[in-house]
Amino acid sequence: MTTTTTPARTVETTYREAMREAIREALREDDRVFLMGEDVGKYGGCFAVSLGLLEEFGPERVRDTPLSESAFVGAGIGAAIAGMRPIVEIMTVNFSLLALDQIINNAATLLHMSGGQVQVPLVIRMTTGAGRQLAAQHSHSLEGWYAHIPGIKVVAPATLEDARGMLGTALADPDPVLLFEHGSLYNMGGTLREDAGPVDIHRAVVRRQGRDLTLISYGGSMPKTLEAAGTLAAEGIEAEVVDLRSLRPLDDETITTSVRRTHRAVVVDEGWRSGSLSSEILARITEQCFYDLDSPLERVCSAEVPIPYAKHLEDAALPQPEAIVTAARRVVG
Amino acid sequence: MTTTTTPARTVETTYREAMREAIREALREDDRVFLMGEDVGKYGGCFAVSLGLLEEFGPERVRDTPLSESAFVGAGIGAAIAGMRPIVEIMTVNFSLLALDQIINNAATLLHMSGGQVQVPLVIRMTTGAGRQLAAQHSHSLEGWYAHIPGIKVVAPATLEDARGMLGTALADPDPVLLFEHGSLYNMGGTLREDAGPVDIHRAVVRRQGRDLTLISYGGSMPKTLEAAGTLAAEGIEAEVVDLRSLRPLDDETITTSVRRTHRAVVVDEGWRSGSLSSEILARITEQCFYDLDSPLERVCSAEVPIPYAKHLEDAALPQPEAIVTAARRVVG
Amino acid sequence: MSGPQAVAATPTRGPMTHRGELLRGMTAIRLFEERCVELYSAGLIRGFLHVAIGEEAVAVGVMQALTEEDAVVSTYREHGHALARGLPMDVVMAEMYGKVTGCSRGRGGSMHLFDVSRRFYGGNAIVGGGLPLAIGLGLADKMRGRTAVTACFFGDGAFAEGEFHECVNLAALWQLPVLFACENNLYAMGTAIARAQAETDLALRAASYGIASWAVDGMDAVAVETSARHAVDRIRNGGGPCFLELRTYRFRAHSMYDPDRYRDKAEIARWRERDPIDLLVRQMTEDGEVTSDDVDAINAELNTEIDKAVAAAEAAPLEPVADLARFVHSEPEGVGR
Amino acid sequence: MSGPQAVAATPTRGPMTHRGELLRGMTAIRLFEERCVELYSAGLIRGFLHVAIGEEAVAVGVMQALTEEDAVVSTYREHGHALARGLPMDVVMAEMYGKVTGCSRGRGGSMHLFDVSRRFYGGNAIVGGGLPLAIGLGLADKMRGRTAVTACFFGDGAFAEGEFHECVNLAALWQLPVLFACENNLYAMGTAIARAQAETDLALRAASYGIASWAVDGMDAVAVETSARHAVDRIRNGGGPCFLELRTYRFRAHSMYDPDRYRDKAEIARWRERDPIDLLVRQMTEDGEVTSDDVDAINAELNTEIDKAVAAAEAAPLEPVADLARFVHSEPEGVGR
Ligand SMILES: Cc1ncc(C[n+]2csc(CCOP(=O)(O)OP(=O)(O)O)c2C)c(N)n1
Ligand SMILES: Cc1ncc(C[n+]2csc(CCOP(=O)(O)OP(=O)(O)O)c2C)c(N)n1
Ligand SMILES: [Mg+2]
Ligand SMILES: [Mg+2]
Repeated sequence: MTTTTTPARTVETTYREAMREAIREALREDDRVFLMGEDVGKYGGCFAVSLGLLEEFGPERVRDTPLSESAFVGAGIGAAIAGMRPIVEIMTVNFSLLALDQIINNAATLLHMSGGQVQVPLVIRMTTGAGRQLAAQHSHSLEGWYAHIPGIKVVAPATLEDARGMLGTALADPDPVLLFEHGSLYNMGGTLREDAGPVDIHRAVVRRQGRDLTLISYGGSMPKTLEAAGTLAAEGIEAEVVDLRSLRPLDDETITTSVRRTHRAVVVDEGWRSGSLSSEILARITEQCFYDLDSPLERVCSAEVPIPYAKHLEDAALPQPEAIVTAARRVVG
Repeated sequence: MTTTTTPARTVETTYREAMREAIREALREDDRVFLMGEDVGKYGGCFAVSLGLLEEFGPERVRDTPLSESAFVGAGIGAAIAGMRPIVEIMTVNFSLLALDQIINNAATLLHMSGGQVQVPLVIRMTTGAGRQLAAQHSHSLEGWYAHIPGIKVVAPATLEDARGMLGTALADPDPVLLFEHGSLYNMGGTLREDAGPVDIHRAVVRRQGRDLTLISYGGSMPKTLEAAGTLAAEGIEAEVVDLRSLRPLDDETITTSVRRTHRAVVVDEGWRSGSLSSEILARITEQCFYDLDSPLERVCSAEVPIPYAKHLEDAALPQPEAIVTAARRVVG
Repeated sequence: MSGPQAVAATPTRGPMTHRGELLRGMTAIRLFEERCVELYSAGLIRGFLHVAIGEEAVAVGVMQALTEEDAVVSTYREHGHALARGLPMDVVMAEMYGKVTGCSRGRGGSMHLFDVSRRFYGGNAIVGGGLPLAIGLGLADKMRGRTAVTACFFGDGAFAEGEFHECVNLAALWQLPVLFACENNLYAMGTAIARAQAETDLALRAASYGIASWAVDGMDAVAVETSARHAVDRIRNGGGPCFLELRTYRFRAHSMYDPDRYRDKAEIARWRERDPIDLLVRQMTEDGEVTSDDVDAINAELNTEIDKAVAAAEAAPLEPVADLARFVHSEPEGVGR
Repeated sequence: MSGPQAVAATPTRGPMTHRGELLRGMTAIRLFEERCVELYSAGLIRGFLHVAIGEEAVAVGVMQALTEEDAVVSTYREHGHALARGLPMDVVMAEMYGKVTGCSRGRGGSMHLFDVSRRFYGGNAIVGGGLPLAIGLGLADKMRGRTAVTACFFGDGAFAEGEFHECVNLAALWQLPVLFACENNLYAMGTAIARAQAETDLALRAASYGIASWAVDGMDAVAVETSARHAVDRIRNGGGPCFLELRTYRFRAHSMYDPDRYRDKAEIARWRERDPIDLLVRQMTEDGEVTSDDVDAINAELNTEIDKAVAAAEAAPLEPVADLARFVHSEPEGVGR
């Protein structure tokens, strides 16, 4: 459904509002669903995503928590085990490190370790990414890092449609799903079908067709990647742009189908280069498309430094359209 | 020095004793050094590595801590900042998740974030790996995952010489170093030069020469990899075996030099396959040796499941010599 | 599974007094774990094995206060909790053997016994790791208007973990139906409590969160049951969480790997004089409630049950290797729950 | 940098009474932060900006008790702590501008002010993240036999983090020379303390770890100084860690992003009546210790200093992009320390 084109009534909205609508719908339609996290209620969410929901659904279902990441994430796991459908919001991925033990050793592990008995139908939402001069401790892009862990699914909406539609599907999943919202996308505006609803969370999608090379990205780097594709088109280089959407599992088929046609690929990932999601994608392409490749694969990632505050340094540390264009030119050669 | 061959008086020892000797030497030679962690003192270390050191150096310098991973790891960071040279032992990598915020947001970040002012000369030791039927929560192999983080160094001794020599060098480093000891190696016995001392912690080493393909591994998977190389040799396949030793930074030169000669490579990594260190190595080889490769790269990693208790299932989940041999045959094939 | 069932998995021979049930329950755990130790030494049980020999009164006493609707979250030292909760010996023993007939299909082993049908949410091998789960179970029960109570077992060592602080505060703040059952056996592996806790009066510390909190003699099954019932009633009636410090002692080493160098033999001997099983037998004998014949009969019957469980475990099949990746994610039809 | 220097970076005009120094120190912070707010609105300062307007008495009062050998660990709301510790306005302002002349070379910004030469170990943007560092600094000082004290600032919200529990226990257990300076401004972002803490008497809670602990009026600089000196003397003399609950209030929103929907305007107004600067001026005026002319002069002088700092920051160079990767690891010769 993410690529539907049938004409339909549309509304003007933003990524933030689309997320809020998704949460509101979930709270309305299933009384097992509740939203829990720091300042999701009275404050309205640190990025105003849940603004107004406390007033609409009350403090039981839009539940403010103390600063106790490990406890409230683990509480979400326990509540899910007991039949609820919690949406746990961790303000940002930076603070999720304090809850990582609960995510890896419980959420991701309980079902398998219990021989299939203990299901954890939990959704954990968090903001991720850099680009707003928040400095080293507030600029991590660790969604690709989380994608290393078996037992969880990891998704990253990059469009209004996905912001509106991924949460519902994640909540319907019987297992834990981590949903990463890039901070730079909240204000992204656009039109959305009025009847926009759940979308699949396992397929990658081609956002732009092209024959010369494949640009693979996701989440907050999609706008930059599409901008680069535009620039390349002006030079006569037709880049195909793949939006991964799901970081775990990865949709190998969509990736390899495109690369087998273009024979060239550049992966764009805001994570630090070494051991990033981009590494895994390069590895899979090499394993699966070795004989289809016409040139070395490339990646455009964040510099391997804690992200600095100063704008010029932060810009230099993050993937930028120019760097994507340059890498694309190299592989097309 | 790790590849020295000059004859010299040697002693019979084990990996465990070599680690202990390294710690003892550090405590003897530098009064800024102290060992801190759960049960490192009175208990003698959960794997008996520090047995006897409390008696020799006293409770101030062989310091037992409560079960407070975040606090004592962070305390090690603070003590390092204030001029000490702490060796913090986290019993196993599984529990390090509780201290991850301190490691990533402080240890790895303070120097850069402070514009070069705050140095953290800290060594964090932890046991890693599966293979002893300890089940999902006690069988993580996350050293490759840690290698994603800029600002720290990650090393994994696989030999007696490195067990004896890496710690001293790590302590001499002005920045944080994580040292991973695979639980299956502690009882590994052998001979060591009596005068064995510090070794470099930035170079990979060729442990076995070969011309047909390169097997790349490290830490607890080295014995399995060398065993596989032996089996292959019996079949007339000469595998070169590279021991990474340093997982961050990676020694690209040693890796690419070997692969450029053999034109084929298999990476063996106990980490879960997706987004593992093996992905990064495949990515780098593809980026740097694309035109030198004669066949697709392969990896032998852990199955993407929480590691189960039952022996037959655990064995099936982990890299085994047979799987390495099979993969090697395929790429040489 | 209230009353008898909660004490032991098999029907007991003839009517038994309640103290008799407690005795039987503790003996079942004792004999089961002593057998596990033998089987471990024989290499038939592997991995880590943590027995609670000496701490049986805690498991059996606390479990008396719980009903079927209640939930239990445990640690890696949980054979006793599991058996007292009513898990049959054979599925537990099969789990120790790593067989597919085990309560976790052999995937969990000694540290990860699960039985969702009994709301036994498992062994957790991360110290303190079960506490947040218990908070969540209690939160769900409260939000759904159920009267269930969640009992969370953890040790004195776990008290030092940040998660403990976060969870007690959350439970107290939200008035969750959670029983914090702290098994204070005075040691966290080799670390004596005084070398880990600035304030060793754990019940006092817990009270500072504004919750009902007290300590009880964890070697006296009757006293434990009385305290637990008091706490659980209070919680069930909306009194908010309670903290129970169960003062006990493990007679054996921390695990089969532990040479137990850190404890004074005399200290262990002193505590062995307070063996919870001997203690109860003495009390019951004085009151003419049990004879040595009865005791022998109980032991014999339980040993037979254990023999059966071992034989069944030996004979049981292994999970096919082909199923390794099952349950990383739920299967379409949905499993368990 | 004891006494005057600790209060403000530049020499003061003529001799001043100690209360005059406190007044000057608080005014410096107030005016500096008000300027930062303007500069932020003008887009010249970016990222997150958390001002402590209303909380100046805490920073200035506590810092009086510290000497050069002592260490300070702070939060993301640390401009006041930094200035009171003696960091010059110009290097702090340059940092806000992201210039290489900033105290963190522009890499840190508002939330990460560092000055190792003054043992100011920074702004930390992870709530509670500085506590373990403070424990370690104290541990090192104690192991080296130094008499230094480490003061760690953190908020009421941080009190709920597990790290707080772990760190206070560790400090108490090891009797470390650490002052836990808890800035209780009643809110953690939009969450009022009563909605986050089961027991809102934080000093009482901290006392349960067996350490000296008390609360003080955080709007009264003199009272804060007295309490801090008492605590620091006690710690320095081997009395072990102390916990100081500084009851204060932030007059402005949590950050420049915060619309402050969660606080009652009347509540804010009530607290503004207790403005620490006005309070001290009133006291001093009553005692004829200061005139409105003096106050005007102080403000004028400080504004000039701020103007200079801003001008310098504007004019200062940026770190060359080529140096982006510097300081990920130490440079051969070793930097700082
Ligand atoms: C987070 C964590 N740290 C360390 C360990 C290793 N470990 C296992 S049990 C244990 C001691 C726990 O003591 P306590 O909580 O008192 O429980 P007891 O074993 O005495 O029943 C330790 C340190 C662990 N499993 N998890
Ligand atoms: C671990 C962590 N969780 C959440 C946040 C987001 N956050 C920043 S400040 C803050 C409130 C902290 O309140 P408090 O400790 O009282 O300090 P105050 O801001 O009132 O000075 C929150 C939730 C964070 N920075 N770190
Ligand atoms: Mg214990
Ligand atoms: Mg506050």
